[in-house]
Amino acid sequence: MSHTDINVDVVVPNQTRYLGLIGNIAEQVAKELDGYPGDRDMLAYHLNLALTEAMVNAIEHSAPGDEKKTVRVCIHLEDNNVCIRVYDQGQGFDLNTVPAPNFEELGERGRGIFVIRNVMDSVNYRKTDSGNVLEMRKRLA
Amino acid sequence: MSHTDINVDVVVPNQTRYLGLIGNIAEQVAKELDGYPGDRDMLAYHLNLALTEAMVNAIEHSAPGDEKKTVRVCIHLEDNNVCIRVYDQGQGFDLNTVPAPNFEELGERGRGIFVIRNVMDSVNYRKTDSGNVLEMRKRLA
Amino acid sequence: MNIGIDKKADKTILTLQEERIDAHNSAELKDYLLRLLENGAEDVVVNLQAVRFIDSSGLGALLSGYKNANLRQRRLVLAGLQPRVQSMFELTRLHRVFDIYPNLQEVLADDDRADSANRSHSQ
Amino acid sequence: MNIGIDKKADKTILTLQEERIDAHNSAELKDYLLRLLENGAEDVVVNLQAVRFIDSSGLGALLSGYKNANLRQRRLVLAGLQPRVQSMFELTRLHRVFDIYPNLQEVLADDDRADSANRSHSQ
Ligand SMILES: Nc1ncnc2c1ncn2[C@@H]1O[C@H](COP(=O)(O)OP(=O)(O)O)[C@@H](O)[C@H]1O
Ligand SMILES: Nc1ncnc2c1ncn2[C@@H]1O[C@H](COP(=O)(O)OP(=O)(O)O)[C@@H](O)[C@H]1O
Repeated sequence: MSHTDINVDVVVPNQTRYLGLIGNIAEQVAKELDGYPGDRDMLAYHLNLALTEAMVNAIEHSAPGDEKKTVRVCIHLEDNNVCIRVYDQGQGFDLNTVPAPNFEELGERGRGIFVIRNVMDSVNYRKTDSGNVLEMRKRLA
Repeated sequence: MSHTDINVDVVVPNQTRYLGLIGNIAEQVAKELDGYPGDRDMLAYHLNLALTEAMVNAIEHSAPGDEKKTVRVCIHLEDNNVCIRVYDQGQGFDLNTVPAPNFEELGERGRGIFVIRNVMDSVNYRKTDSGNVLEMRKRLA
Repeated sequence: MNIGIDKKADKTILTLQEERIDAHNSAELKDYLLRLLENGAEDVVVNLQAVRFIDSSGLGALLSGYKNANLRQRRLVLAGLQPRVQSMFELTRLHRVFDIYPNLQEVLADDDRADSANRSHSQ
Repeated sequence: MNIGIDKKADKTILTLQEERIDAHNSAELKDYLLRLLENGAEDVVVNLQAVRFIDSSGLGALLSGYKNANLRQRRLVLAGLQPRVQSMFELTRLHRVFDIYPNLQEVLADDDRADSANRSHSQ
């Protein structure tokens, strides 16, 4: 285990009112990156943003209206790497077929995955035993 | 599962530098208690405090100096109840034999458990498969 | 959602008093903007000074207001974006779509300039 | 640990510029206070205005400074406690031990009163 090695695992009801809690926890974790060479405030925002976008999708595509459903989010921080996982219990989708937004059309939606891809270094989506998971990684050094 | 049901599980290296992170996460969770009738700011402080005191003990009594060791903390919030668990990998101790502080003597230590008992409703300590655990509960309504 | 509303000159100034605009409150923001425009508001300035965080659904709500204002031959402009919020507009190229002012003073000053330009034109 | 140091009248005023005083920085605070008193500081005022959180080890560090000051016939007093911090002193009964002032002004005003009392005494 390296010097910084933080694991945060959060389960909340699948309601948008918990987006702020999850985002704030991500920002608190980002604050621990003493040695981060870049703009730490911007990094905190990017983790908050990626988590928020992913969690909104998980809520939308899991079981809308079912209050018993939960969303699970994990943040794993190591010295040079942060990995965020957001689980959903929905039908799943093919991440690779999501088109980039058309910048000429002023659609109100369809920017979430684009934003995530831009603020994180790698994104993948797969089925696991505990549901589908969107896994987002960012190198920190 | 009730309306509010939040589970936060955090693992950090057993170093005091992570006390602030854990305390801040507890305060973020306390903020979610929309319906809490009492002073929410004071509740947030009390959860922060109980966690900090318990985590300091877990760090001190686990394996001082061993950077590979971790501390695990869980916060479970339901509508009317919050339960905080702090795990340690040490020798354990008998919570019931810890004396109340002597208010006439100005000792520099020995107030941690007293503080925890005062800000939480119940405290117990026991062995589990994943180490010893100090479990602290507070009713919220 | 906490929104302050104020009239200055021929403008309705909305001050969003929320740290976060995200999928939890963006639908409410969108509805608020549409109702305001429906009820015949003049040009709208959305003051984002208090907003520390915006997600893609927040952008969508503002875009919906922007498009609706345009349909009605009115303007919807933004002011007071914090750097992190500004970066979201740049990332999604929406800084090319919206008129974005550093702060409220600049919106109103710009107006004065436009006015005096109009006056000198009509002379 | 971030500590501002200032001299006012015959006092050394320490301003703790940390949101948290806990087991991560309390040993440093304790050492700082002891060194200050060793090096012949006058009366010490610890300004806690910026401190939002204190744990039992933080209380222990202040208590250590208090006892050391007493040994040297000096005073160590506290000022500017936020309500949550104040509540920790009350819970542990340490508000009966420390002299606690609402703010720095009061510490210095108290001093003036004591001075003029001394003067009228000596007349
Ligand atoms: N967790 C998910 N489960 C199922 N489908 C998803 C999930 N996340 C994203 N998608 C799909 O990807 C599309 C693009 O998502 P996104 O870029 O976030 O934009 P938006 O959600 O605004 O449409 C969604 O419309 C949806 O079809
Ligand atoms: N997790 C723990 N493992 C072993 N012993 C503990 C633990 N927590 C507390 N103790 C014991 O309880 C005593 C009282 O703890 P506390 O009230 O926090 O005061 P302090 O830690 O300042 O001595 C400690 O001195 C220690 O002997």
